[in-house]
Amino acid sequence: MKNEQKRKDRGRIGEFTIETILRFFAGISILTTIAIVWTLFSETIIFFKEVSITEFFTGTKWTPTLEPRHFGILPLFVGTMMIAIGASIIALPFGLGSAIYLSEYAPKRVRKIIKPLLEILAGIPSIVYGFFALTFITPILQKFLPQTQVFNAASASIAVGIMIIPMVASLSEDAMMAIPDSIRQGAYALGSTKFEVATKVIVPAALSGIGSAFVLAVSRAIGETMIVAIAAGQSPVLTFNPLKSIQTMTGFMVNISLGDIQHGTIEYKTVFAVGAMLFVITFVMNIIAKMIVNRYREEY
Amino acid sequence: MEIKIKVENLTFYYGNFKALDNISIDIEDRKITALIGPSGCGKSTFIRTLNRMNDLIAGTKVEGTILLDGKDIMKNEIDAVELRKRVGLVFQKPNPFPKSIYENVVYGPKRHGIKNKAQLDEIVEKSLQGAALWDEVKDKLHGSALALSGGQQQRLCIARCLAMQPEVLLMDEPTSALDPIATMKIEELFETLKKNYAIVIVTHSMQQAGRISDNTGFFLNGELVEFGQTDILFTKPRDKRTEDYITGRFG
Amino acid sequence: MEIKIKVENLTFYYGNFKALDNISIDIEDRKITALIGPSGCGKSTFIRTLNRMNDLIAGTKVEGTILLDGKDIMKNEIDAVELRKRVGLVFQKPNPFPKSIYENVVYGPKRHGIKNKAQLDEIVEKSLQGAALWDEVKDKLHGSALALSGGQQQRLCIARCLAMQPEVLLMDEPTSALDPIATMKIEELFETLKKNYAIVIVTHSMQQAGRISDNTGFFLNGELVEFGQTDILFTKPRDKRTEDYITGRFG
Amino acid sequence: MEVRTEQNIYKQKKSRNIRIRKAKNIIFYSIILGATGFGILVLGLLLYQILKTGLAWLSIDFIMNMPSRFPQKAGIKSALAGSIWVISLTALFSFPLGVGTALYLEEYSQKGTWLNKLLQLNISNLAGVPSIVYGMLGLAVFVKMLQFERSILSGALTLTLLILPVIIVASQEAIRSVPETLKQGSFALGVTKWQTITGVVLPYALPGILTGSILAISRAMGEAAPLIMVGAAGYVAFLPSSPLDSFTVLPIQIFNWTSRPQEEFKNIAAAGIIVLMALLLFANGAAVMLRNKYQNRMD
Amino acid sequence: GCGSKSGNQSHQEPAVQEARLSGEIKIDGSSTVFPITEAIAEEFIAMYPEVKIPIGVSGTGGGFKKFVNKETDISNASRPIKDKEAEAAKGAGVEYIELKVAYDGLSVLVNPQNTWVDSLTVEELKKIWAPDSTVKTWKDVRPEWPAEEIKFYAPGTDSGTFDYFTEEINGKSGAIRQDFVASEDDNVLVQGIAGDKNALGFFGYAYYVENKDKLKVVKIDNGNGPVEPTFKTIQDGSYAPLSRPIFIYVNKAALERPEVKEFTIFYLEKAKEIVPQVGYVALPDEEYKKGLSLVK
Ligand SMILES: Nc1ncnc2c1ncn2[C@@H]1O[C@H](COP(=O)(O)OP(=O)(O)OP(=O)(O)O)[C@@H](O)[C@H]1O
Ligand SMILES: Nc1ncnc2c1ncn2[C@@H]1O[C@H](COP(=O)(O)OP(=O)(O)OP(=O)(O)O)[C@@H](O)[C@H]1O
Ligand SMILES: [Mg+2]
Ligand SMILES: [Mg+2]
Ligand SMILES: O=P([O-])([O-])[O-]
Repeated sequence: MKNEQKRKDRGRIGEFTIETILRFFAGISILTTIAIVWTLFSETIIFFKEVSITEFFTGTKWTPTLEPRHFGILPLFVGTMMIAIGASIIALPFGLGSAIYLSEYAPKRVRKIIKPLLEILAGIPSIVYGFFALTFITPILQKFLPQTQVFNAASASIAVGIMIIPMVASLSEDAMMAIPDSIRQGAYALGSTKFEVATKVIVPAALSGIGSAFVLAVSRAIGETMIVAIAAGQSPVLTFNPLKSIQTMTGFMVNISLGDIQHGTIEYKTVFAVGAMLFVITFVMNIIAKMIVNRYREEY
Repeated sequence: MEIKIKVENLTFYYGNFKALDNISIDIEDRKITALIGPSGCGKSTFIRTLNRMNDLIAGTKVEGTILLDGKDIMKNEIDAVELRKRVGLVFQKPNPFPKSIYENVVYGPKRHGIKNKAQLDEIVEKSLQGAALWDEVKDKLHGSALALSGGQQQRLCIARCLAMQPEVLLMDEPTSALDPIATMKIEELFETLKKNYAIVIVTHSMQQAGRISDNTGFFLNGELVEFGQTDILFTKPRDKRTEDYITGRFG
Repeated sequence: MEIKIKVENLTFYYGNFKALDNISIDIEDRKITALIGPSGCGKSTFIRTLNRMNDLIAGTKVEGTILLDGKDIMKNEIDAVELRKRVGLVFQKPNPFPKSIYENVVYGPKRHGIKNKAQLDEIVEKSLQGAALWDEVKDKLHGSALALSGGQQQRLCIARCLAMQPEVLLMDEPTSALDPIATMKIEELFETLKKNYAIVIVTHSMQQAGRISDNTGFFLNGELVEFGQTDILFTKPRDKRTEDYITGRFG
Repeated sequence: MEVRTEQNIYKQKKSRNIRIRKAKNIIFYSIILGATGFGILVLGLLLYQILKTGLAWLSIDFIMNMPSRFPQKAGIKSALAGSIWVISLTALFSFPLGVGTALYLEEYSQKGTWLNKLLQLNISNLAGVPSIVYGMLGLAVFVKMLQFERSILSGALTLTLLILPVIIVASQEAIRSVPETLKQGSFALGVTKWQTITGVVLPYALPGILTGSILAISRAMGEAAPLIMVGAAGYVAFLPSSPLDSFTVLPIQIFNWTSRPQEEFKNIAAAGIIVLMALLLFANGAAVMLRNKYQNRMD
Repeated sequence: GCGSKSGNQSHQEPAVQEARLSGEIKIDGSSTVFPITEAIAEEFIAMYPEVKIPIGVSGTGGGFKKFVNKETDISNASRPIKDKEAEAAKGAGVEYIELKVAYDGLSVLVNPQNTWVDSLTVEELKKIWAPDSTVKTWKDVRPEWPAEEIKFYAPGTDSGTFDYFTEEINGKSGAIRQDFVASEDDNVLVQGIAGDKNALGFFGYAYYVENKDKLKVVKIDNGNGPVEPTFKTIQDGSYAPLSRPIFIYVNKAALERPEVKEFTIFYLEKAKEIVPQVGYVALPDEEYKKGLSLVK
């Protein structure tokens, strides 16, 4: 009895310790968040002491390192959006399609081979994708649309899209695989085709996981730097034409932060302002994505 | 006597394990066929082969023939989708979709092309009434099916199947989680349905088999020990093992 | 008469839906208490509050007191983990872990500190025998529990609970998927166990309640309509609704 | 008979309907097969291009040599060693941290509080923060504040922060997908929360957790920019011997080679990429195998 | 290597004596200078295997920041140190010497299909690239050229190359027209110009040398007739004004350490041989001698 009690106490202490450790782990994520927000926003505040907020948000010229300086972020914003939207148009359907194929159609053996293969795509360094875009995708685009510039948003966004396919595919596939088989069988027993089981039962039931996969992947697309730095051209011009060269927010940031800029200068602070802006954009995008997923999710 | 499903020399394996051994049986139209036997003897396995649900389990193997209205269902003379539409199955373990009650019931009809809202509403009401569930859930049709009690889930799955109006109903212990009154209602439903359909029910209640079925099959260790008219099987079983089982002297 | 669990004025809500309404009941030690009532009346909900499983469902609310050996389980006089160890529960819908049969049974004992292989082996054999499953699975102890038939899964879950040797056994329709013979064996087990334990079983079979229980409670729409000695309740029910229900005239 | 035809609302529609539905299924099947094929095709193309240019340069010498300005002598040894160091440490830090955080958020924390919601939102938001920002953070915190200098440790910690969101979010989803009935089954046996987590939750969620980790580690393996910021060198001709040593990694070395004017170095870069992918396969191999073991559909 | 015998000779001696040199020499800074320092380090290590020389590439500005913080012993720089940086160094008590190590020629390039442009005067360059430039087509530069729109390519706005070009041509670092395509990576610019008939751009000489088949170099006329960039014209200064010196900065305190001192001397002695190997132009001998005298 005494032993029993001891064991229980020890067990309870163990539980408590574990919870504390896990809480500590979660605390690190919170700290990271705070640190990043702090890193970005503290310099941003200084930035806005020197640059007018109106110019920043409404100006259409972005030349913070060139004389005469202009700080209108719209060109970068539009560039970023073009890349993100373009990449999503590629990655979401292809990724989800692959996920459905792997989870619902593919024989087990095929799945076991293809899934890791696709995941290799996620590990190829982004410079490789950058040059792939430049030397492979762009010439193809130019063949069909001769007005395509050598550096252009379209080919960069296609490359970014390809790079994030495995993220969408793999994570969505896991979400679908986790749906208990009895649910699937229930649907088949009602005379469903595979297509119907996949789209009407499995995908809705796995929507939360699929939504997360989308959000992670699109975030990655927005945050991607090297591909756009190489293939999209680094020209901060306000254009909605994806065949023209553009600059994204990340492209600008990598340019400055790996370049020869003195710390403390306005150029340097601009990096943080842009970073903070990017942070806000992804934040808003996440909120919207959450709302959409919650709206359509059928999980009870 | 019209034979709806003719099973001949059916043998079934899970991997190396022979779960059904050379079963031959005739399922008559407009009759209720009951399958009885101790737990683990192969009843569920058998009933699932009738609409090819076992195709979905990896590593299984079927031999023999199953004819639905004379057509071999295993040779793709009828394809699986159509087969399953015509031969409805209610699983032993309730498996409602993680959707609303309403969406569970209309799932099948919608897939099979019924779009009209009024028509769907009608199907929902009728099917739930048939499954003796309507009164309990009519106010929460758009609530989650997973928030139902065990017996309610079971009836929902019956309703989901009825909504398809299949020609053959396969029911794997459809009233196992139900109280006597709900059971009675479901049994009454079967009596009505059998005017048009062939019904196969797996049950572990000998009373139930005796009460409602026309024919009964007794399974034991994957074999069909005896099959025949219910009253005869229960009163004058030909096989010693059947007699032992129905008199409770078994094992 | 020794009271193991004393429930007083228990009211339970799923969100806004009142699933249990002011229940007071005494569960006696070394007795079998049966709970009956139509599907959806709150039996499972009630039994789950006794070991605080409902804590795990979001949006629920409990009021009232539940005393285990005089200690209030809701006020953390006993913590939930210990409570659940002492008060074992078998769910209505079998939920074996996606592990081997062996691992399912030793899951609890292992976590409560039993490491010795021989001892574990013994627990497995005893528990499975208790649940009348040993003979069927002794050759595939390391096969997946999910490859068992419905009734086998149900018995596995009983075995899994027995392996913990709880003081109180809560069984939610433990024999619903079992044939008469397996049912009989389980009932015999209960007869043995009740020498040491308090047992509560939910059943929709009035015969079963009559056969094995000492006390019976009749639930209806979340209310405990009547509670008392089984023979009296079945022969001289005080409440009209109880009478209607047990004579099948209900609804 | 009459009753039947009248009653059965599907009869007239049936055969046509089924044919259309099956056709839809076939079309859909072709589409998703195409989608998967597209991914594989691109991978094949990339691989082909890389192998075509790089394979000829790949040799034992290439792996065993230090970097050099002479293409024939250039090797990848120090970068490979650096990558192995950094990735091992990153995996060591990020896996427990990520899974632990996910467990805390899913199983322990009070859900629905605004703090929790905000945190949740922010974690997926962190995935969109460009890697250079993590570089800046790493420089400020690990290199400067904690005085780890420009070491492997600083690099690994920086990458840990970078990939944490992916591991956390993927693990959370996986943990959330564990059927409630299984968890309840475990709790009902009177086991503690942590025992339930290790006994039921983690085994079931493992495939998803591993996928997240595979993707995340792969990403970490290919990152150059944040490491350059925390001071990974472009040229290192010695093998690091402790986590506090200076280092370089494969993507930096590759980046370095691709940005040279000489054509040969582009080929060497391709050979470097082959090494990187091999390392990737190797590093993920164990995780992939473990995932295959656990990823059987469960009921 | 086909290094000069005398160069090798002069170092055989100390190698034997001081073969036990060890320690770590930390270097960071310009990506432009990186290949030279890397090559020197490679040779140095071959002789003194105990010495560790990690070389970072955080750009000239980034390098100076670390240099000022005493995180590095030597800083690569593709431009002279700026006043602000020098002040910071002073404030931190960092004394240093500046050593010129090579020339980098900037080449102005067009697409090989461009048959009309052969040379440009500095004036024309300025007209084209000025911040307020009105040049849109080739015709705007010289009337006889076609009226096709020019596409502009330039290195990243934060590279030393870009700074130098804008300063020399437009008179102010960073002053330039704003409708050009930029890339941090000169190889990417090569791709851009090679793929665009109406391209006009500039970047490091080495990248032109390696891609002669894809590009056409433009002669620059600084008033003394058009001059094509070659090793010779860059070294003797006749290719003007687009060749710039590049530097290393050595911390004086670190120079007290034998390995740093030996390395710096080695650098200057070997530069003449190694600089051309990595695509840059060596300085005239006197320049290296001047440097050596500073070190010794
Ligand atoms: N998670 C839940 N959320 C909301 N309502 C629920 C939930 N679970 C059960 N209910 C409702 O509570 C009532 C009681 O359910 P309970 O499961 O206790 O019934 P029961 O008596 O066990 O029925 P059965 O015999 O069918 O299992 C039912 O009306 C059911 O719909
Ligand atoms: N997926 C499977 N893989 C391997 N063996 C299985 C599988 N499913 C069932 N079995 C085995 O096949 C036999 C028959 O199972 P079946 O489910 O048909 O039994 P049953 O008659 O329906 O029993 P119950 O009344 O308990 O539901 C059992 O011994 C069972 O263990
Ligand atoms: Mg069964
Ligand atoms: Mg219940
Ligand atoms: O790296 P740079 O400073 O030479 O551009």
